[in-house]
Amino acid sequence: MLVALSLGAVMLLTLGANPITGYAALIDGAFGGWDELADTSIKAMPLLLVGVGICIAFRAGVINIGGEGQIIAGAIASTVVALVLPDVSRILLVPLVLVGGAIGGGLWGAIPGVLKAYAGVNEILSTIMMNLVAAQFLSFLLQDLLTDKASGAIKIQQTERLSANADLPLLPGDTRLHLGVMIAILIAVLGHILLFRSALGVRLRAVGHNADASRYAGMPVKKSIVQALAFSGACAGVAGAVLVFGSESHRLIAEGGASGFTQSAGFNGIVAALFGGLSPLAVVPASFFFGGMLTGGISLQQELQVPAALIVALNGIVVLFVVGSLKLQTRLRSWAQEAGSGSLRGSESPPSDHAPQPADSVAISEDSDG
Amino acid sequence: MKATSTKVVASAVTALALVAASCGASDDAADAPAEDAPAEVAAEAPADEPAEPAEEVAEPIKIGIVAPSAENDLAWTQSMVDSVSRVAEGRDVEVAVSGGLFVVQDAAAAIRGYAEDGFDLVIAHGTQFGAPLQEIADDFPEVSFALGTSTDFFGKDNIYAYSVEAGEGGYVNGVMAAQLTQSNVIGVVGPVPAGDAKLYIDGFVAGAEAQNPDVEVNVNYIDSFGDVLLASEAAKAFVESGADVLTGTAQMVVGATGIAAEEGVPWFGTQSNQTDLGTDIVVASQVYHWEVVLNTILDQIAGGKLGGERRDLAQQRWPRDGVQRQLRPRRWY
Amino acid sequence: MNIAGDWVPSPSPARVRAKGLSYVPEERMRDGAIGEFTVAENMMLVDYKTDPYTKHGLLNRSAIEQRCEGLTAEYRVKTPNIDTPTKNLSGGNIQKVVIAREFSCDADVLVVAQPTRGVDIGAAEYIHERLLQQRAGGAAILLISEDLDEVMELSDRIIVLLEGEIMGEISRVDFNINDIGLLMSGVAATASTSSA
Amino acid sequence: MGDFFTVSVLVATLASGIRLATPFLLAGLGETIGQRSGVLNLGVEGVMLLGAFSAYYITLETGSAVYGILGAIVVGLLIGLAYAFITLIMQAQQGISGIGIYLFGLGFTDLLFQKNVGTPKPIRGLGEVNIPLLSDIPKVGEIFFQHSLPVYFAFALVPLVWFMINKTTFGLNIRAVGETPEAADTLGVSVNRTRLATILIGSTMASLAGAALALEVGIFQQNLTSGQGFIAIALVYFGAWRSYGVMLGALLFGIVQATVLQLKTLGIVEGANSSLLAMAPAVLTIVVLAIVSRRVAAPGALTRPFDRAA
Repeated sequence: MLVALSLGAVMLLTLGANPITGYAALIDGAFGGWDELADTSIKAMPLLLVGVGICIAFRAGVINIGGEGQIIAGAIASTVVALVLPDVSRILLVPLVLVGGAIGGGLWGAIPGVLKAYAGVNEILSTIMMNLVAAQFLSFLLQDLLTDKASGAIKIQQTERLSANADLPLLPGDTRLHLGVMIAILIAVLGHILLFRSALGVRLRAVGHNADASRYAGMPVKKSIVQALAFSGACAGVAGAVLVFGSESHRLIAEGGASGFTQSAGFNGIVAALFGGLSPLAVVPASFFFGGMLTGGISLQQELQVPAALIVALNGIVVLFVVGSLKLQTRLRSWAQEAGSGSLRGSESPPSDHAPQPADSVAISEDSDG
Repeated sequence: MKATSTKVVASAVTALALVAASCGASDDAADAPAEDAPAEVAAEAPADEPAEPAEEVAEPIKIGIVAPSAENDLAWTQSMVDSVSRVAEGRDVEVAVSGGLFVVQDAAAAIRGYAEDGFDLVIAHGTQFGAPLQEIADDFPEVSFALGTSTDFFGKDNIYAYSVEAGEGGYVNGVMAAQLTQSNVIGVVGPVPAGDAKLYIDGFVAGAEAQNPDVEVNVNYIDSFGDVLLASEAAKAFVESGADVLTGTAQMVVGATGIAAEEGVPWFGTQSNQTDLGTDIVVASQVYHWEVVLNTILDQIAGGKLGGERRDLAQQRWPRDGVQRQLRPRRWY
Repeated sequence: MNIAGDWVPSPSPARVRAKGLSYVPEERMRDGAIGEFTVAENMMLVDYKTDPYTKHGLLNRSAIEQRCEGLTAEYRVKTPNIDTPTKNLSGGNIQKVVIAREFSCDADVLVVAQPTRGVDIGAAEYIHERLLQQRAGGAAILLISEDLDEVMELSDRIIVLLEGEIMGEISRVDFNINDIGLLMSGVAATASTSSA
Repeated sequence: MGDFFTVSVLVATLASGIRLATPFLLAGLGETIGQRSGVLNLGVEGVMLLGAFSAYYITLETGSAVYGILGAIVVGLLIGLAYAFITLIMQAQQGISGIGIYLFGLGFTDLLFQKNVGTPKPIRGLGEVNIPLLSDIPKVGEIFFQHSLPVYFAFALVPLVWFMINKTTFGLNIRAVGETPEAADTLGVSVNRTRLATILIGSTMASLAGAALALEVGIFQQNLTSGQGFIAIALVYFGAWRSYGVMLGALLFGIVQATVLQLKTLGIVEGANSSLLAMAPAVLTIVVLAIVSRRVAAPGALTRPFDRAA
């Protein structure tokens, strides 16, 4: 981590910027005041939501690279809810659009789940493909069916201003912070309960660690895979809904391509989840950190004319260093343990050695559960 | 076929700019249109850096630009950055630019950021920024915002909507293109059928067809402002299907101009001066001289009017259906 | 498949277990236990979702702890505590975890494969003891083992399989290492064999 | 308006499809070799971007695309070394370190472009090389034998990669290491050395794929590859870890893309419907995989780090 940051400092230097002022601008832009903290939280939200979903999928041994598509599916579903039921009162419509997002993303996630469980399609492949399909579908919808009729001849790729009853209410305090933050944290807590405090979580994690043993223990492996991807997609789908109804535009906008809408949260969420050691509660600070990097990057650009792309590159380096040092940490820790200290607590143990290797995807043999 | 057209271009023109003049198009604007925009050749475009903050003089006007693509994209964003730096030559302004904000939510944050930092005018240079701007503008009644291209200021007192009659320069380009083509097939690479891109392309098609009814203008909206690869492949598809003149609009056309340069096919540019993309193929570029609009807006801000009207950049007025009046392209060489 | 008189169509581990069958797999680390899971989690791998361990879908930690502490003591699993990752335990203790789990579900039918392979003598004897207890409790036990002493010591009937075919069956009164040896080598024994 | 089913349009579409398939194919073949040895690299997209930028920038500065390609090769090797260090020596999780490489490539190339180039400056690509005689065959010549060098190179690699994997000792080592590294190790095959080699090959090919793209377009921009690297990975699964299968997948994507473009160019399909058409290859891939997946097995040790001590 420190190494990565010092590499970032070197990059700042070569760009002709003072690294100290650079990092100061970064930190100030990310955490320097209530408004900055609010912006950071808003950036962190989709990362957190996707990240919680990633925790669920990876823990169940399913590699979900489909966050992008699931966000879009959730956004579309929630937008349709708001378009169909614009007059429902606020107290109902807000939950409805969120649930709509969850269902949209959940279904989108369940498809690769079913394909993997019952047809043996590798989920890395299918989730990547589902991302492409979702992006094109969004583009299709926003070119005609869902476009803002008011924009007339200049057809902007966006929906009309969605019902004000679906706006995520702003939290008290004079910032842009809205209910989505609370929802994201709530879902992180729910994700934690699901994984570590529920019977379903035992099953998902068991399947993720060892599909064979789980099957011999009588667990339905295929069903678990579908459920894991559905839950994972549902979390990303809520992120999609939050991106629509928590945005300042309160519409679904695809101008500038699908990645403009998702803000690449489908990928960055994976990073946040790993930083949180695939533990939903730990993803909260992790996503907050990355949200801070992203908002800080924009202020870095504004104040020092250093392209915000630096932050993306830096994120990549941080990821490399962190995953690269996990093994080292585990070894150090096991030495320390052998030296005498007690054993680790179970599910709360530091996840680096406890989490499944996300890439150990569950293999399904022909004779698994029916 | 390729060889002949190359020669035609070489002898024709290298670079010239279509200059747009301003015309107050708002219903209440009674000011005389600044008709005589100089037909300057926009060759020098010192846009690599935003203007330096002006020397300590009393209260410079602070302008913030929020734009979707890079400041020097040789297209949409650069047209505004160049224009503002030209404004800065004659006025006491302080400029800050946030480019590359294709994520609407990031752009919204930047717009809000400038407003909070006490900027006098925040230019949201992208149609898609209209949605968040509508809501942001209410929070900063003392700040003036400009949104383009847009014909709608959403009834807000502090939003100027600006747009460009891109079809006019498009029409001129179309007329010229129709004279250049020998195969009578012209290809157009567009982003999405919206905004100034659509206006330009519609004008171009009208111009070409008015000049020569036999000309077939094929348009390909590639659904992306950013995908140069698709733009390049679209251009290639045009060339392969017989097109010997190309044009296109938005920042991804750099992919298409690469093909044009490789194949020696004449290219018509728009938004910014695109001569740099290929000195031997770019026949003409329509350049958006936003300063005409900006100066009016700045004057009005100085007079206390923060918005609530629409300002259009136009070449000359002609009936909006565009076809009636023939332009003689020779005038532009 | 027929379990305790019930016909199970297209048997899967889940369906078979629902009919009251427990299974101690041969490869305990691969099929029997999950190394990364804690001792407690592995002990709950089959019963995790039954009352009282799960209520309204949520795990009841105190009930689980109570049971696992009990099992750990009862089966003399040597572990620092029940939250230790199972892979940190010795092979014999992992086997005890699996056996504790499988024997504690009150199964009608127990399928036990190589229960003492790679297990130290003390633990093996203990496992034998528990097996006999299960029998005394009324469970039908199918013991699969290559250890002839183990088989002869524990079983009521021995069926010798060779390359998937039943070579013969011997009842306890007729146990004779030579006969078994002959059956294992593919020679049908003369004494009191009958194919089942 | 035009008719799609004319010979010249079909010929142009196929030629364009082959061109578009090239980056997929190069990157996909490289990834295939890596995965056969048990190494998943999800960072192909990032490596492609780095290769694309280095090829573009060096060509821009030196004026020679040859130097550009050489530069891309060097960059590919360097990234390969870094990735090998992280995954083989540090034994990092492969899927995730790939995401790290992706983010790094995405951000770093954007950064360098903005800082060192800024405004779009076109470069001269490699140009087409017409294969003598063959390119003169009507239609066929136009489809297959009037391309730039990377296109020929990519397609020539298909049988070469097949040969290497299936008919050489090195290929045997790769497969052994990818299926059961422990067994290979006891037989004296160095697992990590074999994997290092495949990672370097894969990374270099991904880098070349990016270079081919940049030289074809003649320009660089932020996220030039726009997801092609991820598709290339998917194509490895599509092709069931066989070079010919990967080629089939690459051609499928390339030709469908080219068809959509042609249909739009000719005004046959417009606007929104083209988005639906553009989904076709992805949907088709999923459907095909759903049908055939049961019959192919992934390399046994894919994504499993090898640690002799463990």
